Amino acid sequence: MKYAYYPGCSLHSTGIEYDISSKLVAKRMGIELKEIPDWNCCGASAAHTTNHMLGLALPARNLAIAEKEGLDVLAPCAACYNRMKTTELAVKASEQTKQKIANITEMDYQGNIGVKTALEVFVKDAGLEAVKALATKTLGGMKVAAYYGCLLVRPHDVGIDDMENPMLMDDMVTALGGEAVQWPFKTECCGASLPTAKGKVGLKLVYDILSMAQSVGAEAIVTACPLCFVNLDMRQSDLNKKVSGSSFKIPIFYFTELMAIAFGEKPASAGAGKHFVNTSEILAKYNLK
Amino acid sequence: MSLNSEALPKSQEVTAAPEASNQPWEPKIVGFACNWCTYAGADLAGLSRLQYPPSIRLIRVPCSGRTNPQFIIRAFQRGADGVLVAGCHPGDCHYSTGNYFTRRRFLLMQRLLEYMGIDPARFQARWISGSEGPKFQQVVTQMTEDIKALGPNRKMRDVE
Amino acid sequence: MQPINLTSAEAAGRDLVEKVQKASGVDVKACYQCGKCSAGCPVGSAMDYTPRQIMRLLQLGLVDEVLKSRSIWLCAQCETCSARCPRNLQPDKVMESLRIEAKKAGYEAEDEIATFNEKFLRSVAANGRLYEAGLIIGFNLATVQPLKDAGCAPAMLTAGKLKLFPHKIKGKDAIRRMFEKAEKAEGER
Amino acid sequence: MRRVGVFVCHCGTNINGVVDCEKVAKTAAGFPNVAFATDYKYMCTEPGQDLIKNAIKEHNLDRVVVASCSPRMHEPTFRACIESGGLNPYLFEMANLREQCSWVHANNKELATVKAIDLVRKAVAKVVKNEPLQKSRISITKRALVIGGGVAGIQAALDIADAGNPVTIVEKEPSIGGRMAQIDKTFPTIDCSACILGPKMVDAAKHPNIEIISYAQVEHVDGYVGNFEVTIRKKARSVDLKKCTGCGTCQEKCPTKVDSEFDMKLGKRKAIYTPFPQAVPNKPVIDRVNCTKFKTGKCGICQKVCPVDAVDYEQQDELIIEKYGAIVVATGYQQFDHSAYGEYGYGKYPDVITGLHLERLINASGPTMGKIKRPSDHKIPETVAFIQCVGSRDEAKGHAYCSRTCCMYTAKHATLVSEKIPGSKSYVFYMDVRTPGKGYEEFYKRTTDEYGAQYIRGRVSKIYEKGDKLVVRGEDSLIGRPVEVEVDMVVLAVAMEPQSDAGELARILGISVDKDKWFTEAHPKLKPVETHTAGIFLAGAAQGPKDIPDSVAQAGAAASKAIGLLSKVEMETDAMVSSVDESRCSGCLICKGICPYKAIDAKMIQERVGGKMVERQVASVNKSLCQGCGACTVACRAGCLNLLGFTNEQILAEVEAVCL
Repeated sequence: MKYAYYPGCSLHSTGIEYDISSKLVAKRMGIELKEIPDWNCCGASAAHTTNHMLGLALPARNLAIAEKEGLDVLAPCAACYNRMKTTELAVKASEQTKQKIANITEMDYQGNIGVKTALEVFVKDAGLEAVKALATKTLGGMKVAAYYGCLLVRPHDVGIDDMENPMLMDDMVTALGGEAVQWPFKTECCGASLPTAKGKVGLKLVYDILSMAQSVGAEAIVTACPLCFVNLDMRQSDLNKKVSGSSFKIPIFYFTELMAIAFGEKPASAGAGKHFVNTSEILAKYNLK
Repeated sequence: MSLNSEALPKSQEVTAAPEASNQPWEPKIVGFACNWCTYAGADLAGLSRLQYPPSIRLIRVPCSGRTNPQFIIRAFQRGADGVLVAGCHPGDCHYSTGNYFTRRRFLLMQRLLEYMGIDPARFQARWISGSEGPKFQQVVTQMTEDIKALGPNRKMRDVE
Repeated sequence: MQPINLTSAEAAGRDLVEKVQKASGVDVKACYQCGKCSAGCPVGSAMDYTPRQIMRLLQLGLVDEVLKSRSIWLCAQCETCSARCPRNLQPDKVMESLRIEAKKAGYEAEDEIATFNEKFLRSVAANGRLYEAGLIIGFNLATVQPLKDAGCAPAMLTAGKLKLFPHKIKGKDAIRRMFEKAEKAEGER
Repeated sequence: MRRVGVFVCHCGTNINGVVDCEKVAKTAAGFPNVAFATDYKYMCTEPGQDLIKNAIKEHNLDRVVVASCSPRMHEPTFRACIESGGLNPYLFEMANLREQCSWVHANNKELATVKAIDLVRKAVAKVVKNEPLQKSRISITKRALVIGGGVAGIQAALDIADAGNPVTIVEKEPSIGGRMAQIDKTFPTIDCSACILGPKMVDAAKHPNIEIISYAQVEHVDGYVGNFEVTIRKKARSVDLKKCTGCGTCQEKCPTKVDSEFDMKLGKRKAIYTPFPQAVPNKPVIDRVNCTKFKTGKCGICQKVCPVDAVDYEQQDELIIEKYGAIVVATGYQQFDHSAYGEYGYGKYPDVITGLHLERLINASGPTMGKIKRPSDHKIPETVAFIQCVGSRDEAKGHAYCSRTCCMYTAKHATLVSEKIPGSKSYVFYMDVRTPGKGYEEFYKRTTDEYGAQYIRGRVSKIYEKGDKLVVRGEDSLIGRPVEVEVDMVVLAVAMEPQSDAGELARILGISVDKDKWFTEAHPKLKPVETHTAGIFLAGAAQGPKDIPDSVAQAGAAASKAIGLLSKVEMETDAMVSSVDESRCSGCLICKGICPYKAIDAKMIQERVGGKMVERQVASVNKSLCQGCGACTVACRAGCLNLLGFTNEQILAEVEAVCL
């Protein structure tokens, strides 16, 4: 199994843990990742809400490069995946769009290769049995709330799981011996760039998600999106300062970190040391040191 | 059952009348429509004032299954540019099974006509229910376009 | 205050509404104003017009209100509205198209968000990739909140999450050209 | 030469506004066999018809063509007209100049006129070949079948029976009563459903002309109007109805408890059960799927305790074949399954229930003895949210149509909740409140004004559990702000949808269903209870969402149609049937296999061949069974079968006429 690997900008900076842990999991699963040479930013939501074609062209360039190598793309970042998948579908749907894009990118992406995201490849395709088989440690009943956000489930032709109650990460947590707490905010929006661009509005969304997770007794939240991760992880101290009575201290994990750790990697080498909210405590509690 | 066609006036009198001459060529399509679905659908198109080319002449039959292949061949012989056989959707036949016969015959018929050198596009079968006025409009419009593209039917016509 | 003259409004708005419908692929007339989009919208309560109202304004051709509204900028593109719309419409696509049109018309009711996107894209246009540190600093300076999130910076640096210098890709000239061409294409629409 | 009269109708400007009617008439006058042609403003009016009758006499016409609207509209009118004018009604044809010419070619008057002339020529060419036809008569079976024993079926049965006709009600459940039996109170009067339905059920049971076959289904239908032959499968009840007294001992003693369908699974019933206390017939049935005796062979208590030894484990399904003159279809509706709504919890939240669930919770003989307790913890809810249009007016997850009843029953529920739970608060999320019935609007206003239900205009986007509460997210679209309410229970006004087996029944009966699978009436306005199949009528929600008053009204209408049919000793059948040219028939009988109505059979004829009589087999058509589809005529290898009124000669003449 071999994929063209597309880390995307976040995984090279604020989402570095996701990059590290994804590579570890891939290695353990015998999946070869070949980084797309000289890849560019997918444009995130900034591009397509500013200029429709730009929003398609930026991902298309990366897909075109990958197509040359005849490899499907693995894009862990939910936003990158969503943008690339949207482009893939647009190109497959309309010859005209395909041409327009080609004119802009000066490369022709034919739609012969597609894009998948980490959760798809590591859990959905691999299967829970494979995940169990690789586990050498158990999460020992750790209460984990799986948070999917928007871009992995919507719209439904792009999404990889149920729109209202996705289960892929829940099943993974259970497979690794954790307890996937069921909660209603799995696919609520974290505000994406709003917490940065529009503090007040954005922070409220993060607050709602965190407090719901807290109220259902989650000890940790697991996610598959670097933007969700940053919002949930980095904003907690901020919220504790700004919102009276709130004292969040919920460790956030990338699902790949938990997988890597369960597969026997040191938490530190899986990236768990780089979080804002300390993870050593909970990992210690379930002796996953 | 030969019908003395000379007994009837040649339509040139009307169709080729001077005022009609400035009209572009309009194909002549003979349509066999079952009384319960397609004929009703055509009426509905009228009730809803849906406009379509004046190319089709509907012949009302109780069931599309009544359409004898002989009728179709005769139509082409007499210079029809297209023939449409239309009835209820399979399973909805007013006589429960009639349109299944239509469906089977259609496939045979089309192969035969193809063999006789008639473009299959000139002979079509469609399922149009009594509630599908818009579909009737669309089918006639489309078929007229297709046949306009093919031009007049010159094969096996014995009038000229 | 004058009552809105719908007859003239509809005529005045027609072109833009057409444009938005074409770009978004959404027939705004099909909206029957049930409000499910607005009920589920995570930022609905922060908007000046709920997504439903945006659709309604478009139905009436009141495009100025729409282009000047903050809502089209606040939309987080989470697509919850589209996922649940009983008429299978896609309000988020409408928001997307409206934002583009608003920018063309020179309206940026939410300048912070506009600025953020602009800085974001500039960074990409310049380097081919997003330089997050640059984006945050540039954005904070532009919006006169220099120390916003600054507390996080040191930790991020040590964690290797913030780079001190942007990474420029080899194809960055190609990227720049893409931006120019897309710009042109957008203008022609 | 024939003497054909051609009458071109202007239909005001409907036709004449596009088609040059005068020119059409003038041209028609030149056609061979045409003795007279004229045009007139309104042919269907009395002066118009007189014009035709007079012309028949003056010009002694022997055939008539009317060029006007669709024959589906006025063929009967004009046939009657020329009949009273002294001609056989079948010496008549129509040219459809309105629906199929003027209305659809308004933008091309010239070619429309050309087409009109073609259509008239076609009609003339056909009518020349028309022959006088005679209708044949068949006797009628004076018995009606009513499929479905809900309020509509019961009403229809009572009306037909009161008129002196024997009626059979076939009900698939163990008891008649249908949905109305599950309902506690009825809007807008808030009278107890059981109190008004109960007596009707008893009346039906006691009526000398009514036979109730419950726990049974219609399996096959043969024949035709006046003489349907119906096969009914009476499912094995495991209880001998003749012996059983309905004492109920078996139900008391039965050790197996299962969820009660009648109580929407909120309560329990036994494995041998009557669905509800007032059941008719009030005699139990064994649910063989859950009965221990049938599962393991052990138990058998019910048989032991039965004082009259009515329990029969060996009982088999029984097939009853019976003849009926008319059939009324009153199979009702089923509830939309809201598990399609992920945003409302995929039907997994115990305290998110449907309207019928609430009916059972309110009902005094229901699982909670009339105390409204929420399913999860039997707590009495203080705040309740109602959500309308769940599965209705929703293409994405349900049906595009409006279910018509939900606005009112939701108002009723809000009223009842505030009556039963003092101090409780109701929130109703709606899109529109539709109250187009007598006293309905007034009832709705009372719900808001006197009972203080809070109506919020907006569709709910999400329901989720928070602690022991349910959070409901909507938009108050009147102020344009997202709103949230925290409630103890949510009641969904789910859509009415066709029974899942409606399509199958339609196939058995040979009637049609619309795009939503409701049975289709023959005409949306003028034939609301008829179907396209003569002798089969529709009553109640099987034809589309309806409340009780409408269902009962329609049942009455269907009954009167059935009574009208059964009141005849015999009826005329269409004269346009197949006929055999015996001299050319080879007796292969391929036609027999093709005929959907079993109208063709073999018959022996005497023939003189070479001086001596020989007997040989030919096909013969039963004129009263033949429905005139013409399938046989195409199948006949010798072409000796012909369909009167649509003969090969007539149709070929039409073909030639339009091709010229």
